[in-house]
Amino acid sequence: MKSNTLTRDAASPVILPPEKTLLDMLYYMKLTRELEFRIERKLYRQGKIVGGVYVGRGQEAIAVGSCVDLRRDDVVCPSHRDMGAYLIRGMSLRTILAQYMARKTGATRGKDGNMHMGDLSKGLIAFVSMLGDNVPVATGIALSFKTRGQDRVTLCFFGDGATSRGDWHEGINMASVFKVPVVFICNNNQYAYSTPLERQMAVENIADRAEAYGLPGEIVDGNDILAVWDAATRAIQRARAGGGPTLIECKTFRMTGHSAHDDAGYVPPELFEFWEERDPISRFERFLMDRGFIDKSGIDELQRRINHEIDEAIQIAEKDPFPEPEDCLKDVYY
Amino acid sequence: MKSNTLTRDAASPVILPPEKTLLDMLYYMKLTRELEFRIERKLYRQGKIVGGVYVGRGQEAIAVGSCVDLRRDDVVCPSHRDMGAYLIRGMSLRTILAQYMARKTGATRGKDGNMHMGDLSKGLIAFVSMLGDNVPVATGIALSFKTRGQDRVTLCFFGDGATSRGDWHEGINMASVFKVPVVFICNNNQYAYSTPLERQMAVENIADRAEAYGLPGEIVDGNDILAVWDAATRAIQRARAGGGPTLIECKTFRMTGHSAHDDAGYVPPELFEFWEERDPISRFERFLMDRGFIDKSGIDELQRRINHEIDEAIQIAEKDPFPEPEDCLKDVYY
Amino acid sequence: MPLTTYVEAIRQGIWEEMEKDERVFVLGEDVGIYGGAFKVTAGMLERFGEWRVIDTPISESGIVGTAIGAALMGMRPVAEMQFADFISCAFDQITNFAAKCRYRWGAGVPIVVRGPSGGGVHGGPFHSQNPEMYFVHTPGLKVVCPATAYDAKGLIKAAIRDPDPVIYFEHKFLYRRVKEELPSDDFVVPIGKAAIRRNGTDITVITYGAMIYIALEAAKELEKEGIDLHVLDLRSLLPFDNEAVLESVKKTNKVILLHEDTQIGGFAGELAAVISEQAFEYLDGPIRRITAPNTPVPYSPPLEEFFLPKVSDVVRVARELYAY
Amino acid sequence: MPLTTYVEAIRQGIWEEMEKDERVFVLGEDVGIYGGAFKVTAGMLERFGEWRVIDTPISESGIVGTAIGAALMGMRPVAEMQFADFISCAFDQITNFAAKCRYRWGAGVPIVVRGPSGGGVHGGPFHSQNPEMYFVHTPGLKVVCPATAYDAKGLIKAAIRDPDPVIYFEHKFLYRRVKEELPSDDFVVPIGKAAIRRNGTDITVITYGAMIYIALEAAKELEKEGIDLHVLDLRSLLPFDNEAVLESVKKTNKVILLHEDTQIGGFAGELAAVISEQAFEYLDGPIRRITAPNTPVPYSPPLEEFFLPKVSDVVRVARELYAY
Ligand SMILES: Cc1ncc(C[n+]2csc(CCOP(=O)(O)OP(=O)(O)O)c2C)c(N)n1
Ligand SMILES: Cc1ncc(C[n+]2csc(CCOP(=O)(O)OP(=O)(O)O)c2C)c(N)n1
Ligand SMILES: [Mg+2]
Ligand SMILES: [Mg+2]
Repeated sequence: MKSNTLTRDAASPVILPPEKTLLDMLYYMKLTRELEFRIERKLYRQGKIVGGVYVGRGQEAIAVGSCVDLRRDDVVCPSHRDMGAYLIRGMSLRTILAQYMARKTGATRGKDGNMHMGDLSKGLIAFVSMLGDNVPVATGIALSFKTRGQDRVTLCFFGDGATSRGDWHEGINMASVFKVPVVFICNNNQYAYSTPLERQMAVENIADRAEAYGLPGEIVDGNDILAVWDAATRAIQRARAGGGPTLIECKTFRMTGHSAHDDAGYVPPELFEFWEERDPISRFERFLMDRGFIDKSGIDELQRRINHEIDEAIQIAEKDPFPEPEDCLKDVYY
Repeated sequence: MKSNTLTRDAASPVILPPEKTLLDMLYYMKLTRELEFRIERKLYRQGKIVGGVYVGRGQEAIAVGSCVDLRRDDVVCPSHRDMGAYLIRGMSLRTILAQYMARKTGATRGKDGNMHMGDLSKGLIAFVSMLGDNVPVATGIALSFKTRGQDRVTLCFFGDGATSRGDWHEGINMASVFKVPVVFICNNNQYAYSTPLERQMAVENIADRAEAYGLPGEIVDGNDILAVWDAATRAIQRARAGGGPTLIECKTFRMTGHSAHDDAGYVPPELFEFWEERDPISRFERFLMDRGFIDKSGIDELQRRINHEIDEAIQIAEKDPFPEPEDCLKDVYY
Repeated sequence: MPLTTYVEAIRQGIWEEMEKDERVFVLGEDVGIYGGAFKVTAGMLERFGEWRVIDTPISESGIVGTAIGAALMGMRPVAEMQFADFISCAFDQITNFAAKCRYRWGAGVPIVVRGPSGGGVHGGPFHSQNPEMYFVHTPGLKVVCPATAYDAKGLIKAAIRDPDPVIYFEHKFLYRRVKEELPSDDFVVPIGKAAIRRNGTDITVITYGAMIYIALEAAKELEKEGIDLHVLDLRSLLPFDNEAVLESVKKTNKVILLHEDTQIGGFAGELAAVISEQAFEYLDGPIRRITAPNTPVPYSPPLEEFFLPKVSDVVRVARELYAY
Repeated sequence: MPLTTYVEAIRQGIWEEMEKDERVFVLGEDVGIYGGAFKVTAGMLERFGEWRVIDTPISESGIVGTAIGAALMGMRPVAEMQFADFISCAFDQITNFAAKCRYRWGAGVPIVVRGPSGGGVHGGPFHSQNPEMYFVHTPGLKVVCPATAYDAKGLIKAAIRDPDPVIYFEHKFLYRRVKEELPSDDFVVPIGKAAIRRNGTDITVITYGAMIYIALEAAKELEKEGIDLHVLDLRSLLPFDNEAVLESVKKTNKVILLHEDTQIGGFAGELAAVISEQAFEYLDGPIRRITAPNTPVPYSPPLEEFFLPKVSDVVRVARELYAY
């Protein structure tokens, strides 16, 4: 490791989360996987999705592991591969599916598409396409917690590629100077679209950048939900206690193309094979079975439940109305 | 030191530059000092300067020490406290003074003011006010050297405050990824206008940021011209040899207000006293006298020569014409 | 009662809102201990403390992004750009994040981004810009350009209370040159309402910012020759007072559009389109523009004087139009 | 001869300039191995190598700044914005560094910044923008918006050869929908010259980009009722062909200004000002604008369809104007 930043490699968790949390983790990861599968491989191909589709297959542990223990009044700033965050924060399947199908009942009432969803009542901030823009915004959210003496935290998500943006730099630096309660979570899936990490930066780890800002940087196996949970839990506690921001790098891999129309021909196939073996969901299922938290039939049952929930939501969302044309003019201002 | 970046503290130079260079260094530092003195304390107060004035008093060793050995075809991107760079690159006193007095004979023919001077034939790039914008530009200059197989280098100057800008981040990162021949030189004078370093960043040194980009960071005493020269020389050689960029942090202090109308009341007076004792010019004069390169009368003689050159240039520049009003419309396009 | 300068009016406006509403805070470069490069925030650090008067790193985009985040959480941030020119560095956060939140997902972003704009002080290309049109062209934002101390105070208060992002351009040439007696009560100037600065019958001059003084001076000169100017100060550009524009044109039937900003893509174009579409039949002469030319703002006094619209320009064009 | 698509025309134009002039190189996100998100640079990496086809980090401002530096050293960089919307992140470098170098210190910055703009593909607020006016309002830049494959090729070549910074907006809706036979010789389309797309006598429609097809379709419909549209394609917005605009207005005496960009501060305003000042006496009716409304670009098909100017809008307004 090239740096002496304090907590660099996450310890394996000493304390496991309670059983309910463990099962929630499994549920939300599997729900994410299935939902995105339906969106990308079914609905998109059936022409029912409007616009582009970006999924986080293989990266489900990151959003789920870091968000599962948040409080209601915490705030999450997801990015485009963090479906789990929306689900955990309580955005309904129907709202999400309607969003992807550009319906009036979607999270943005048809105004914006796919993952660009937000809901202040659920502590969910809708990101903009401009990568990294959510970093100073998350800093501002956390600043408002600090100046009002609230012990809330905010989680801010982005990919490896976004860390090259100027806004990322400005936002992280300000968070560290102001020492505000924000946890920055990078999904380092080693590609930005077709561009591999070494063409984006001359350092090995995103966490190597933390030192430049005087905040702790930590590297975790992003495909190990317990490792993510552990690192996030400690960073969240630190933030809540006034200890300032943390940067957590989750090593992972994008198990798809950049978007539904990209076949990822530029990715060496071995990489997919290597990471397929480290799939966060099957790994976690094995762990839970080994420890006796669930058995094979329980997993099948869970999958059936998820399928059913999604089936139902799709049926409803498909019947949901499109917005009225004139809605175009609404809500530019208060 | 918080980091393990390779060459962190500049060694005292093993080889001294040749005598001519030593005397050039003294000349240009003293010329800078006197010229800025005249501009800030005489001409400005006489109402002859148009617009604002920013000087680099106490920081003369940085531009002079790093630029003195450049080749004709190298390129310099100065910032607002690097008068020495303009002088060494051969911009005439009259051109500079005419610039400050907004005359047609100034470096920008009255189009822009004060330090915003450029001359491609002298390898001088005019900076824009937006701090940090010259960093990606310097990267592009160096990129063009690399892609054409030229062994030229570019030097890029900025202050501690500018390193908080997004453009700084993007430019440094790209320089390191592309491994282009640029040397980034930060004058860390510990203030950005009224804002002390600890309000700008949560790290102690600007050089601490280098590691985040995978380039060497080096800290030198910016008030010791030989230390600056030594570090710059090594970094320039490295760059010319294809070794990529370097970040050099020159610790120094701004011995004035931010600009001519700022009394720097926010700076603890002890700081001025502390740094006055480390004045780069008197230190270097003592060194040269100790080593027998010059004596007191030689220094006095040099000062007289400088005064005379400036007197003459002022006389000419004061008689130089203002631009014609209609010149306003010229040169927007080719 | 004492006279209040334009710059002091802005300071008072922010101060009063901070006293009244603890969600209001200011952030920016050198706004704290230094009180701002132009002293708009002088004394606030001492009064409100370092978490309501926040000195930031040099990160315009970060400053605006931070303001957006705080605003989403219910705060009312007032972000300073040390010079309005540097708002270019925050362009993306303003136009893509702040401007579009409400439309996209119903989230209000009640931020104010303010800073000194305009020329006349030999600030050169990077300390004299009039960046208003970059933001006027961005639905979701509001843009105001006060010209008097009263409006400066009333509009900064309205901007702070506004539920949407407001870009507030204060003209640095007016900071200490313009003063007036201000009422002691808590007044606001509504965003989107123009003000008639001079009632006249012959020709309407529609303008804003420092240029209203050029128009008024020209009016004085023209009065001697019997040409009676009507001077409309827009005060807000987005939204602007469409009705007041049409009314004034319908009254005088001749119109001069005057602004300090460069010509191409300037606000005069928008006004010309509105007038030539909605008041076409009332026009008794061509719509005349008087603006800065299409160049950056030059530095040297003779160049800058050439660049800025002048009283003599208005007088000349008004005479031509009168004779038309 | 085979038909060349609009997107292929751009690719050919860049390719040919790279073959001919080794100072020309491209840089941007995913332009190398991937050949660009829309394949504008496909095959170039293989042909020209990694130092003339440079994959960059996600750093729009850095990309443009890098291009500026290389251009100052005599190179001819062509920088891609993956979507034109992201040019917001490079706004400062473009408007303050690139645009002002020549004016300030006589240094040319021959860069091209290009990217896909425009709606119609349900891209939503951040993949459908028409950011041209932010740059049209910046003296020192040139802005072009080709509508045909011929112009796409001719203008990208002109842009690359231009000694000043050129912002080149290609309309993504046209990429594969528009094709034509292209001459095999080395042609350029001069920046600043409009093209008459249809000669007509009753009403002039001045437009650019994808909207010329809307105008032409409307013309076909109106023909049936005996209304004869004259369609002028500006091609360049900065500089624009003032003369062609005036000529066409003087010929038809009635004018519709049509663009896909939102209304307030849009290019139609500039045109309205020019026409109502310089061709006032020729106008036989109000100047009518047909533009997108003042909102972000919405995502859902019914909303986006409402947003975009339609053939029926042109038909309706033309009828009204004809009857005026
Ligand atoms: C400022 C900006 N530039 C370019 C893009 C286009 N774009 C969308 S996603 C993407 C790659 C993002 O890579 P990374 O941040 O690593 O996230 P990942 O997709 O790998 O999760 C790019 C280039 C964008 N959205 N924003
Ligand atoms: C983007 C931007 N924001 C703000 C300013 C106003 N400004 C000019 S110099 C300065 C302080 C610069 O500090 P530093 O970079 O440390 O350089 P120093 O003046 O100390 O040499 C500021 C804030 C600017 N020029 N550009
Ligand atoms: Mg990635
Ligand atoms: Mg400094």
